[in-house]
Amino acid sequence: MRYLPSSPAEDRALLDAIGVARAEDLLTGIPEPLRLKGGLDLPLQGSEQEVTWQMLDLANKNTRFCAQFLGAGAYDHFVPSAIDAMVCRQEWFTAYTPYQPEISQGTLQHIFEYQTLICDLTGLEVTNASLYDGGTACVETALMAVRVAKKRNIVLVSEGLHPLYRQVLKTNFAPHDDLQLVEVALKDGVTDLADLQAKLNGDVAAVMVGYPNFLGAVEDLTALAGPVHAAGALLVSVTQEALAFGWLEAPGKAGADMACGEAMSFGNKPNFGGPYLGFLAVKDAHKREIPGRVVGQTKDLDGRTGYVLTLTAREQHIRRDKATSNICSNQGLVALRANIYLQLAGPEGLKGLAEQNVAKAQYLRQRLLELPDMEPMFEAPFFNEFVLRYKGDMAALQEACLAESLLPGLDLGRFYPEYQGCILWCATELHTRRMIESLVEILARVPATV
Amino acid sequence: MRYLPSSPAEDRALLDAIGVARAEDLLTGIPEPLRLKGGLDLPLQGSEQEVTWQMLDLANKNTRFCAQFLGAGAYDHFVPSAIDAMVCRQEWFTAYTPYQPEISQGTLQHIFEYQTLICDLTGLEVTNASLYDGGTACVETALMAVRVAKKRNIVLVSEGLHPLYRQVLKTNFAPHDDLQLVEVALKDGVTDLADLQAKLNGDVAAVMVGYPNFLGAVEDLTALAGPVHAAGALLVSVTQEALAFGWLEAPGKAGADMACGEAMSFGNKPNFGGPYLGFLAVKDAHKREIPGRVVGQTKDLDGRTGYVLTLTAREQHIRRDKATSNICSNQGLVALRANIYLQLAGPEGLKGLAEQNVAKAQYLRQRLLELPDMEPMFEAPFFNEFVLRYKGDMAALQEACLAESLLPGLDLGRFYPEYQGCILWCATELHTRRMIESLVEILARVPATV
Amino acid sequence: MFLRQRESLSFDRSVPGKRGMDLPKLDVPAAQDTRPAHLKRTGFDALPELSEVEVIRHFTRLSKWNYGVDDGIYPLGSCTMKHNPRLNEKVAGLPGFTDSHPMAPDALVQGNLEMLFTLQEWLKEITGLPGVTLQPSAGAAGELTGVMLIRAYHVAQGAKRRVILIPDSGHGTNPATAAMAGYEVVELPSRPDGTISFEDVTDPVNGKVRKGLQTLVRELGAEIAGAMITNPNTVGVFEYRFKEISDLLHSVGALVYMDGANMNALVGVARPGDFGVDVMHLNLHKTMSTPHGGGGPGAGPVCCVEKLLPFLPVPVVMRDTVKVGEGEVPRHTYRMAWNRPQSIGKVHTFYGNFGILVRALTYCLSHGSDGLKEATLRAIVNANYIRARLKGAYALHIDSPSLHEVVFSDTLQAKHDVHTLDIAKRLIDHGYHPPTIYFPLIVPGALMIEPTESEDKGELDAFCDTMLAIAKEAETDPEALHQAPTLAPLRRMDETTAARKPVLRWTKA
Amino acid sequence: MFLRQRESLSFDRSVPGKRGMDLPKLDVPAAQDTRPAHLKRTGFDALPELSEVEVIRHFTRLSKWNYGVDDGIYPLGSCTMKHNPRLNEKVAGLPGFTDSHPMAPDALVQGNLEMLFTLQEWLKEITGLPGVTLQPSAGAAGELTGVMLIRAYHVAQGAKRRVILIPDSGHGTNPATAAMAGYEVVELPSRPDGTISFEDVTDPVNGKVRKGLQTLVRELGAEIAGAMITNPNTVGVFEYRFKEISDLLHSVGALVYMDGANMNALVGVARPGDFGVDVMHLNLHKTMSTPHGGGGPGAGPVCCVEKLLPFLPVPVVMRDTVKVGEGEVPRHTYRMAWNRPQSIGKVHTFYGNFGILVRALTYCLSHGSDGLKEATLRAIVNANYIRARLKGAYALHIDSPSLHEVVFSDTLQAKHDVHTLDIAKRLIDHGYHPPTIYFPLIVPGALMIEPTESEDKGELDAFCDTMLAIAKEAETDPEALHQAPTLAPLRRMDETTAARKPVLRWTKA
Ligand SMILES: Cc1ncc(COP(=O)(O)O)c(C=O)c1O
Ligand SMILES: Cc1ncc(COP(=O)(O)O)c(C=O)c1O
Repeated sequence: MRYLPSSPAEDRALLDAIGVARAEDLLTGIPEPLRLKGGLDLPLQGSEQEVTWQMLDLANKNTRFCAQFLGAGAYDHFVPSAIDAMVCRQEWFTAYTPYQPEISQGTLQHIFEYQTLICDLTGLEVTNASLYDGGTACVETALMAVRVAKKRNIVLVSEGLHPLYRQVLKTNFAPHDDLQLVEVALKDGVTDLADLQAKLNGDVAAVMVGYPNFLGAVEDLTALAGPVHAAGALLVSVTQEALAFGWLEAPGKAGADMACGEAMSFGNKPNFGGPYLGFLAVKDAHKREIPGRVVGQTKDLDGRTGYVLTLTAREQHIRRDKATSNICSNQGLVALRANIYLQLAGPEGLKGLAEQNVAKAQYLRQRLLELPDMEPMFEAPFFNEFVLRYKGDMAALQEACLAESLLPGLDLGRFYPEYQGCILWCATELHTRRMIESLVEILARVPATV
Repeated sequence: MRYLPSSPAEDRALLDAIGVARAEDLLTGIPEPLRLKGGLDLPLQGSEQEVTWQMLDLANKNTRFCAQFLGAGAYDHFVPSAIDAMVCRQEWFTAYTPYQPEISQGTLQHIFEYQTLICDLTGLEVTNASLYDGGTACVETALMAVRVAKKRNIVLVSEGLHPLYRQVLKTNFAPHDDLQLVEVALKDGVTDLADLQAKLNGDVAAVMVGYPNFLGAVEDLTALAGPVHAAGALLVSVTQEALAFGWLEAPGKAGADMACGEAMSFGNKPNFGGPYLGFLAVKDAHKREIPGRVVGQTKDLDGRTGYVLTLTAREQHIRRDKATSNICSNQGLVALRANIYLQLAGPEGLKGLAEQNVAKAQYLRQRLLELPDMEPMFEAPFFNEFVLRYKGDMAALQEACLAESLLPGLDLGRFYPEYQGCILWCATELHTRRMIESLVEILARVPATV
Repeated sequence: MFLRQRESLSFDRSVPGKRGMDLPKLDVPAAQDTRPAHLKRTGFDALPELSEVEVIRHFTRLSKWNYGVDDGIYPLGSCTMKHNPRLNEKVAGLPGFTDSHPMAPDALVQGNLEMLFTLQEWLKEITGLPGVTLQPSAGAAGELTGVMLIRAYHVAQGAKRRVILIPDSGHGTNPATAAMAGYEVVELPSRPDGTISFEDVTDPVNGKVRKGLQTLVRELGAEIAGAMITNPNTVGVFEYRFKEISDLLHSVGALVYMDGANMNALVGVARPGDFGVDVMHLNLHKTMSTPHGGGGPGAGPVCCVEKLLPFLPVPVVMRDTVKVGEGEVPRHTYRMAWNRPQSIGKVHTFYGNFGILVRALTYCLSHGSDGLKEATLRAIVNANYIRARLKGAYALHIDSPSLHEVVFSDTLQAKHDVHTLDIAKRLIDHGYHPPTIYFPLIVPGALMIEPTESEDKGELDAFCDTMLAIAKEAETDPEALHQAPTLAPLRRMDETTAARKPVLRWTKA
Repeated sequence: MFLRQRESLSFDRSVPGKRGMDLPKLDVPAAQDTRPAHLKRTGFDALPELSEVEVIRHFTRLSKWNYGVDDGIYPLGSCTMKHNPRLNEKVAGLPGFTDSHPMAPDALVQGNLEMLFTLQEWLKEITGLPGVTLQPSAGAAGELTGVMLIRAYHVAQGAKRRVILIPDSGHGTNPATAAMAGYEVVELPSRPDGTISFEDVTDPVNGKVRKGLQTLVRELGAEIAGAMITNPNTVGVFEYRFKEISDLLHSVGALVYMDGANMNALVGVARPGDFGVDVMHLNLHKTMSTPHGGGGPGAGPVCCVEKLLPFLPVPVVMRDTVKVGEGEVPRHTYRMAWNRPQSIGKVHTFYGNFGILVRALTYCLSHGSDGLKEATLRAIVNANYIRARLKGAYALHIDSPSLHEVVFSDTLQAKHDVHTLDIAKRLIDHGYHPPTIYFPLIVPGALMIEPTESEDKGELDAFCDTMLAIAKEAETDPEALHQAPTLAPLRRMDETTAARKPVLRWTKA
């Protein structure tokens, strides 16, 4: 087997040195009755050629599209070739967590740079080396908010938060009988201020809103911060499309106390939902409550600057059941992709790309609204996603698009019964005017409402 | 522009330090009338996204196949993923020729290993760091043979040599009024011994034969060596499918004095014909006549083993018009691919793969011969290619194959008028039984001879 | 080599006006600015301005300050640093996978669903457990999912229960997970052989009595939701009484969670489903060689017994068999089942670290049943070879038979005032990555060495020779060890100041 | 860093029974052995037995003894070591290109043909010459093709002629090429400013008179087939009398070949077709940034004037325009033209280094007309900045205005017995790749520095600072320079023994 280096003669020499006749003799620690009799009932080993073909066959069974008008938490952006080219250096992708700083300065310095960038984008002061994804980042943030807010046990969650993030939150709050998740309704596509006011009280630790929210709308963090802060709660901004930071003010500067979300947009393809990049940024005052690994700058014995894992007293390997989280392995390599992406983009690139996304989405919306069956839903400003009501037959629309290798937007009925018949559309820099025009042409031909 | 690093302010600083106002002021060395007025009439710069799409568009305009039964000097073999993964390390693919040994030991040691392997495969003693491709390797070998043989001015070339290699030879011999290229006829798919005998004389420097030859047949080098050596000429073995070295005796052990050819089969895709890998191996006695770069082992001042470019007195940068060749840049990175490929394969892998190629080609031939319109041509042993006469309509066959995304073998009429209606078929380890069976089924349905 | 100096932070090299990314020409009307004034992006403080050339050089140079598995043995115990096949990377990069959207209807992602389903089947057979979810992003996430399954099960039975038992040798993620799942942690003491103690244990130092498994089960009984047991445990030893432990726990209605971080010692050799495990996770980034990425991403699938199936996270990937004519090969279609009322819900936004799962299946297909077992045996042989060679020079605090890793202690070296940290740092000078140190906590000055099956005798010998040389040096020149590393780009770091006055990001000077 | 020791030859690490490649299961009957007994492969003497792990490690570790363009400035003069964009690598690896077969009918490779045609159009516009062949694999192969075109032209005119004139500053490939094309080389002397001398030149040392261009043209006249002139020449200086030179040569019916290795100084700024060049090559691995690969592959397309078109190598890529309806965009098809009776024939088996040509077109599209010119200007600015900073510390043997590279001499250092080789080796100690040394031959102890446009001010300054420090060191501590490099993995090598007793391959001990 190509991956197993020892030769038969070497194996023999190893066994002789150990003093056993066969490798199986080393299994004495496993009681005989617990050992597997016979082999695993699985296929035998495959050559590289055979395995390549098998996996290629699977990949090819997925339908390919000319254009995907679907976002909803997974955004298709252009990925510069430099990213894959860097990440595939074995020094990056094969290394472990940088436990030994003297032999891991590459990873450590990268994380320090990544942390700096996340703070810059969010306008906050402290972040960590990454979390699993947007949904679990919401969980860590909500739990942290509860720790920080002490004694307060309610987390209000806007219905504008990604429905799957809310499901993950629900799963993770379920074991905590003392904690409560309460949803805040939407109005005109954004968090309903009246409902929020009604639900705010002295037990509310934090309020989580999308920025932009799942419907693509830009929540007015500043306006929300007023009542939230007045109630003594923390405002948590949740961003599922991090490219919006190129267009929208940093949440930390707009009134949020914490920011979290998903940063897969920085250098990743949709990849069927993972690996993605959860992030969380907080104020300096809260830094000792942050979950996950954190890198800090320090000096070596000779006074040279270097980087180490720090604030480890928060972490599970030191604090065990008192730790701020159980997270150990994170999404390091995806954070590296984001770091490279952001350094390539720079401020001008990020702003420019973000503006192109807005322009494409606005154009898509304008063109779709020319269709008789499409109706506007909300007037709030949006980034690269927006909702339209479709009066036609949803199945027919779906079919017409697929026939032309276009993937339409999300049928919102799946997550919001009240928005049955509405579609969440997305456009990014990858959508050319031609693609948008073909979509509109195809939709124009969909049989009229029955 | 993303590849041009200087910022406007830096540019200014550079110009100030130089003492000019604008970059254009540095063009004073170019007489004004010779400067280009206006700009180049070409499109403006493209973003990475746009250029990727343009090039992807071109790549997609080529027809894709499920299976290619075409070899003829360009063989489709499986390429292990380790090769691309290694070669893409910038330390390998961006480096220049290893002129400075202390900072280039990676490249130098690789070439030394590669040289060792080419000698091993060919059974000869000295080789170089690579030549451009099979055709130009023939040229370098023929010219070297003439230098070595002194005073002899004729090179006999078997018609079994790749027709395009022969064309390249012809082009390069044309300027040498004193040299003569003479072709030797084929008989039963291999070099005609009688014709060879007739053409051998005291002016013949070398005789070049394919091993295996263009028709896939294995020439009996040992049998040819007798008369060639008796006439005082050198026997040159030309291999266009280097994987055959896993099955056939090393030419140097079978009677050849020199071996050259094409080694693209070691780790490359067909790639529309290049970059490929020309090689040439010779006996130790002839080493100072070899063209191209050669790496040798030596010691540093502290007695540590290392590698350097050596025997440079043969080369153009020292000997100028007296050099053994004008070659300077070669196919270094393709040689690296071959080195990695061969080290992965090892003796067992190489033999095993070669045997699989033989098995697939024998099976393909057997199955094709079940078709009423296919007739055998030659009885000589073959490696992974063979010739059959097709009595049906060649255009119809071509069309039927293409309709099912199969690329049929080569219509030999293009190069050998006498083999009009014959097809050169190829099968490698990439051809599954199913692919072969579909080919046969499809051909069985081609309308019968008119 | 060829490194001029430390690579500075990119922020310090930013120069206004440089750019590393060009934008496509905008082919639609420019965006209308619809933002309220106070939500317009005001700018960036750190985001650097660099050309592509500099970004590439920065990350190339930085990479050279790292050590990777292709540099040599990477003997971090418990972390299982195997060879990372390039085939797996290539396959995970196939556009058919990477371009696929997680919100696309099932019919359009049949390849992905078949991929997930197939991997599930492999993991079921490997663990001997009939249920799988691939959603958890890492081992710790798997643990949390597993413990939430336990909780959901108990809740369905009428009471969630209160306590989770965890051995003192357990990884920190175990107690942290139990806490995140709302449980109280009660620690199980270890015996001198490293395994869980059934009996009470008296601390030789302070005389305190720590209750053993039997006492705890007797006293806590129906309060115990379950136990989280690492097997082989973190000392590399199989819990040889595992069956008894699980029987005992089952007798009070508690469930057994197995931390499968060390499953690479069992694949093809023993199956947790056969010795009483109810639920467990696998670290595919360990057992199935998916790369560690400098910290992640990993994948921590959870496998479970029949009775936990209803609680698995949604969606569950299912296969439907399409009936075909007699004698024909049956066709399959795949779908995501979302409507599962007893499910704990979602534990990842989408379906887990899909790209990692692709690599894991590729690993499985490459190895096959025969290769998987062979890998396990060779990993065990390699660890025992190191054990045989270093025994004597380093103390084996726990002498039970090792499986895939061996844990030494620094007690022999401590006599010369040389400690585990010194040994680890000295290895760096010799060009090796150090082993895991100071874990598990039950071994004083632990040096936890896991070579994996990817090392051949040559590399093992080179490593052992170095370890032996260091042991000698500890006797002859302890100061050299205290000073180590001296050949690395940096000497030892001031971690205290780092934690006391944390500098966690760059700020403009 | 993290390199334990020298990496041994893989042959010395071969262990019987290891394998790095598994074969697919054979799904057809095993091969019948049809070979005559004496042609059966008897075995291998060197081919090593290694697992994939060891092969990957070997080539990873070996790579670390190299220096690449991402490590920093790579100032090899004449070699044009630019940034190598990863986009170009990615595009060249698209399966649509890599899987395409060179013997496939034209209709099946329309994308390739359009690619080749488009690149030809770019090169025509850049050089101002109407004919192109993309077949030559490198610069030297381009030269040979070009000189064969000249020969074919003269033969068609009735006489092949006898002589090619080449300046003494020319690259070694020029005279070697002329010889391979059956010509006699006559050397043109240089003037003190580095350009070709029209007048005879008297050697100041031995008093020998070397005939200048005018004399040679007068004396040799119709014997002259052509001249091979590098422009800008190898001193980085534009042959400012180029037009006169070509007029003079044309007046006797000779043709002008331009060695375009330095074309990166002219792209977008001046076009050879505008100053009398009849035929030239481009090194795409220099001018168009295709990677050097540790020696190759490159690509050396040849461009030529109208009258040489009939002689271009076959096949020639042609575009046909398909007439369409009024107002519609015309469609194009592409084909290979093989039937060209006056063609010199084939110069490459297929169509040249296709994968390299793909990269070159990608470079062109990325830069566009504006970026190409900008790159040229920045390369010139960078070279002149180095010139400005190092002038004084290093002697400028030739003081003509530099374009893209600057050539210093070691005469100032030679006073302290420090020579070009010492300076070059000392740069290695500082982590820089040295410049081209001892070329061109007309500059004593030449140090030929070409920064290219890919370096920013920071990197240029760091390099210049180092060069200045070395100049100072030459005065204060010449011995340190004689000993250099001392920080590289090896010290200076015994090249004499290497050449006297060559060891050119490994043999079993
Ligand atoms: C025994 C054990 N359990 C759990 C974990 C946590 O796994 P992960 O890092 O994948 O979350 C580890 C990882 O080091 C471990 O070694
Ligand atoms: C001036 C000059 N001419 C010709 C060549 C030869 O080019 P190639 O190496 O591509 O054959 C070179 C390469 O160094 C050169 O610098």
